[in-house]
Amino acid sequence: MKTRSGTLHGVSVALLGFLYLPIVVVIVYSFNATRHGVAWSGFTLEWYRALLGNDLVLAAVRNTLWLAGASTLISTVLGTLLGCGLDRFRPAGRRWCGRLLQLPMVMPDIVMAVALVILFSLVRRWTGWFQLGMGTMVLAHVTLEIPFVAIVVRSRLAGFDSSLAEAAQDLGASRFQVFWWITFPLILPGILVGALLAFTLSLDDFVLSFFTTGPGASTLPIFIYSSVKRGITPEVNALSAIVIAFSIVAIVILTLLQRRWLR
Amino acid sequence: MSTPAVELRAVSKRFGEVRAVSEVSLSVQKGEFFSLLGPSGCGKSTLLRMIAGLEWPDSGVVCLGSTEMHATPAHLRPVNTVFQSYALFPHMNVETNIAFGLRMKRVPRGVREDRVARAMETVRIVELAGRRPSELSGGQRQRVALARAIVNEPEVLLLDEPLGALDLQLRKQLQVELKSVQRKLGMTFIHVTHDQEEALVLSDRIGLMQAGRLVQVDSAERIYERPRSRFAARFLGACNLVDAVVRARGPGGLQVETSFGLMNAAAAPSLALGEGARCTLAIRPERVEWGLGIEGERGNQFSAVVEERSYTGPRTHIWVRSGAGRFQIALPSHAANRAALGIGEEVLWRVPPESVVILED
Amino acid sequence: MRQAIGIWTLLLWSLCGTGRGEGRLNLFIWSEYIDPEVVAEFERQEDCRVVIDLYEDEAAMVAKLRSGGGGMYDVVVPPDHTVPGLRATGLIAPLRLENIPNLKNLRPKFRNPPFDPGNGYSVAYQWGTVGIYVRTSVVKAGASSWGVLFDPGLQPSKFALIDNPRDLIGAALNYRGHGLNSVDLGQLKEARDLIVAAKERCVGFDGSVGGKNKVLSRVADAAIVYSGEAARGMAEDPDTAFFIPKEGSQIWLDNLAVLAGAPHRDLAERFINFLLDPEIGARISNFTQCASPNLASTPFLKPDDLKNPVIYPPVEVMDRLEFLKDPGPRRKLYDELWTQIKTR
Amino acid sequence: MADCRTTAEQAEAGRHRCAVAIGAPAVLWLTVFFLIPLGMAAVASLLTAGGYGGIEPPVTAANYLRIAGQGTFGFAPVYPLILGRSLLLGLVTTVLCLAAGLPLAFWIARLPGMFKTIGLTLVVIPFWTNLLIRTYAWQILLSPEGWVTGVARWIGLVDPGAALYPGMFAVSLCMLCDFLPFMVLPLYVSVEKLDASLVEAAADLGANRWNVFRHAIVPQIRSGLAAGVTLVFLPATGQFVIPDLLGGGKTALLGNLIQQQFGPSMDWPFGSAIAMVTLAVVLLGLWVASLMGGKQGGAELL
Repeated sequence: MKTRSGTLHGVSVALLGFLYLPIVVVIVYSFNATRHGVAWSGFTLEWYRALLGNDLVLAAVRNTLWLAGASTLISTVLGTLLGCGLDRFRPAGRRWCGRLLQLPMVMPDIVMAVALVILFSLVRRWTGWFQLGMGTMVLAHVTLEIPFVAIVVRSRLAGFDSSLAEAAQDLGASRFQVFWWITFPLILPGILVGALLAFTLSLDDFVLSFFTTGPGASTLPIFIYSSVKRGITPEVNALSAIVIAFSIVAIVILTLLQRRWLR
Repeated sequence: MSTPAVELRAVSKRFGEVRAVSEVSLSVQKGEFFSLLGPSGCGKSTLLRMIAGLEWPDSGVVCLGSTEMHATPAHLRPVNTVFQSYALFPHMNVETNIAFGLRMKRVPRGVREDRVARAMETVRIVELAGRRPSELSGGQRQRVALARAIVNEPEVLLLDEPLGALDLQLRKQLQVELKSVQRKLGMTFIHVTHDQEEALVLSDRIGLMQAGRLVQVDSAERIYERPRSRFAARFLGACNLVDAVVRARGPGGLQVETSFGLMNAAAAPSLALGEGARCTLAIRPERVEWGLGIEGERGNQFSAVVEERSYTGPRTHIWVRSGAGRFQIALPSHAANRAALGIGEEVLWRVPPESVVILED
Repeated sequence: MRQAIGIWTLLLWSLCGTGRGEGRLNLFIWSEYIDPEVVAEFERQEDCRVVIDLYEDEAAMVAKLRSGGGGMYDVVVPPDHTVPGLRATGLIAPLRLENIPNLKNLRPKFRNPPFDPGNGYSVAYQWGTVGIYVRTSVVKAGASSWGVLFDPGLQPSKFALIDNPRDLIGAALNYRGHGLNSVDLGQLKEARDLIVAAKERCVGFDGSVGGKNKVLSRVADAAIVYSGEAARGMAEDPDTAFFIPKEGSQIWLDNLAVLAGAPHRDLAERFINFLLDPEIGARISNFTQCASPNLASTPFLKPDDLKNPVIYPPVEVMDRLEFLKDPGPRRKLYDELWTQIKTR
Repeated sequence: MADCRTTAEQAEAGRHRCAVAIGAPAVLWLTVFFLIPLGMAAVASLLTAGGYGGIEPPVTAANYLRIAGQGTFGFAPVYPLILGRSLLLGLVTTVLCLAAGLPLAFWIARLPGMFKTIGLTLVVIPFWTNLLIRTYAWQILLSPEGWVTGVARWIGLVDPGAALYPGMFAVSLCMLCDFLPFMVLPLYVSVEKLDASLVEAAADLGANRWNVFRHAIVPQIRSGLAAGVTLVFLPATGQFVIPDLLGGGKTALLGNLIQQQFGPSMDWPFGSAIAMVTLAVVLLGLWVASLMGGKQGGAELL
């Protein structure tokens, strides 16, 4: 029995190590002085300095955050509303909406991306709308994010005691007041988790952005991808290390916050 | 007679194929403590929710005061509810919970604080003001829920099994307090419960419900002493139900024949039972007299054999067989002990005619 | 309802925010193909902002324009053989040559090219060749054939292929002794099989810049690159060399063109004129290490570059070079062939 | 009392209308930017590519025939091969993730209190870091001078100077690394709720370890298994970035094929046809998963 759990320990720690191998290697190599290739030739902060002076990177950071912020805002509003309304749909509507939400979550993003490209180019031909750029990227990202937000909010709502809403109504709160004073504060943690998920999805997305991007609307993943394609890696290492550091800090904060909320 | 606080006229509600409430008419007077009593699933909570506006009747009229309100949404009705689960808002402390209703009605801050303080005093929870509901015990939550409702000074306070989740001792204590709060405020209380004892203790009047119908509305005493149906007789405490056939009508009542023998019953004059009609008698066990003291009397007197006895503290229940029937008698325990009734002994028992109730079904 | 209005406002607002601001030039260009200093100077001179997006191969560029439409960018830099297609699909606009007086600076042979008579739609930017860039310590000296990539006997253990349909298929056709522009099914199949066989052993498909960097980082020891990349790479690492295979290869000419729906057409034409300035033109070539089509720039070019055979091949090499042509309707052959190559 | 009935109905209808009203913008959005585009792609897949790209009339099944192998260059089973390869790689990834995810999920679920949170956070961190970065990192790890290659060389698995990438091995390894958290998280949720006494009872009854797993554990974690498999298999099948960066053009999957058509090859109708095939695979996968996981199957991750 003892050896068996020992093996489990060993295997699991090794697997965790495996998960962290890429993260560690990127951070380590971001300090490598070699310009081309991966041979170690000394410690340097040169690449971080180069990043700060690189306008393309700064613009990509700005675009990425703007895109993530705007798409998160829209998808959180829409997704939350849908998550709230979904359980009060008629059964058939609920079933179909469930499927409509599930599909974008598991569908390879490239299918969604090319379908959007077709839509955009056809509509553009007739109306001139949907010039590729930030606008179309926001549209694409919102489409990806809505189902995630809606499902998170809905699951939070499932744990919501409906007698609270009735009690509030009974105490003189109109439907809107019930939502604003009772339902909303109670599902707020769920909404925030959904919004954070949406934000991360947007930061993480490469494929949708790649297909719907336009002039001057390059994001960090697009920048990283094209740099990797071109074989320019030291700056990418430094950039990736920064992105990873941000993600880790964000998750740790989120985990701590969530523990407090759940209490 | 002044306008009733609540009046229901032929109110019905069905959920799918289930008739939850059918054709209920009822009026509750101002200042009255009224209980809706019935087994679970009898429609009493639905009826209460229709008064609160949380359900809409399929048909019928709900009047609050003199206004028809069946189409008014819950938040515009001058009633408040204490929910069975209390439904305290977990993200607010006790004080904000209580102030919620006043805030929704935009009562000015100063007045609001005054009234909240008074309500907390009334239910004696002043020291809990800053706590969250999750930090309260069951009894404390119940008080908060009560305060949250009465602070709005509703015309009618609805209580949906308010004490159901508490243990027996606490329940008894809170029953007393609930009654005293109601007397102090002079508010109309409509209270839903499945606990007959609670209903008897608290209520001025009780409405007994069965399968969506209101079967009897009477004062607590009358509903216990004068049940109108087998259901009413059985639901409120133990009762002997005896099949009988009417043999004769006299000026003071009926003479009926039972499996024990002939029995006199003081029947209400309205009861239209002819000779030969079948009926059911209800006789409360504690109304039965027995033993030495009654020997000299005539009528309604039978002999029986003790079959079983059980001691329950203040009373001792004795089951006797008399003729073809089995019968329950409840005696104060001290009397039973004095009589030293052993199983198998023969005893005499008697029912005063005024204690024999002839049921309508 | 309020929410709905808010959402649609947001949506419209985000649709409008696609960068149609005045004083902004959207440039779509090959990576590492323009001196950032030159761009900065134009920004100063015109008090505008130049927004640059990059591509690694012209097929991707054309594809992006097809999906994004002619209003995406102001200036693009298509190679010779793509100009007719862009014209036919209405993606590029006729140039108003009166706005581009510096056109006169171009060498006569780069004016009025066969793919765009009279410079109606494009003007020359840079030219160069396609060849093999190798690490000399690994690839045997004297290798001078496409066989370095296609012949298992000559292949180094690590080599990269170019991620560009016409360039790669053209190389394979040349190796087999066919013309660059063959549309013969048999010849194309032959080229396809050659490439698919080579692909099994290669370290990947890369753009010209990527290929150069792979050789520099020793991930690959040979790669197909353009002459400009090779010249720059050789300056960085003397252990590398570039040659144009003896079977023949490609000469190319990249051009400046204005998109049909360009949001800033005047600025775009001023930009083109600016790039044709003798001194600016020289600075660009000094940066890209490609050959300059600008006659007036010659005095400003680095003398070493002018003598560099990698950048300006000697006449006998020039004789082996051929321009790609637009295959017209037959280009679907290339598309399908490329799909098969990449996905086999 | 007709007016009463209408009140009840009105209230019900009002509630429903309100729900529809607040749900409508999102549903509308998904319809306009998800369903309609998919419909357009479906239509496009039946049309013909123009000379310079574009979508042009004659309605044809040629694109689907081409997927089946019949193209301009005669019969060449490239595309069925890719479809097969995508499914195979999806399957391999799923099996690898299951093999690695199960022990990890059990291990985390059995950690005491505080460590459980830490363990879970450790799995979640890679899940939230950029997939592109993690994929690119494998380029470094598997290059000739990379750490993993170094270890492999030391063991004697590869020759000096050779690299472990590009190729199928690199792609599978990276897929495993990238998708493992998607498997562990839903599995963990199920394993956490696992009724330990049932497992112990089964072990007491003398069931051997495989039987305990098969009959006592699997039925209890079915919904987690279904969710994990769905979340790994379906996106893995359509992956585009990982084979693109680590496959060196040798391991094209459906995703790469689609990108190819909407990129350099500019054959949108053919690309749409492949997208439709991918969609069919996804729908089939969802259906299988819903059979597997009972009512809660599908993608109930969060």
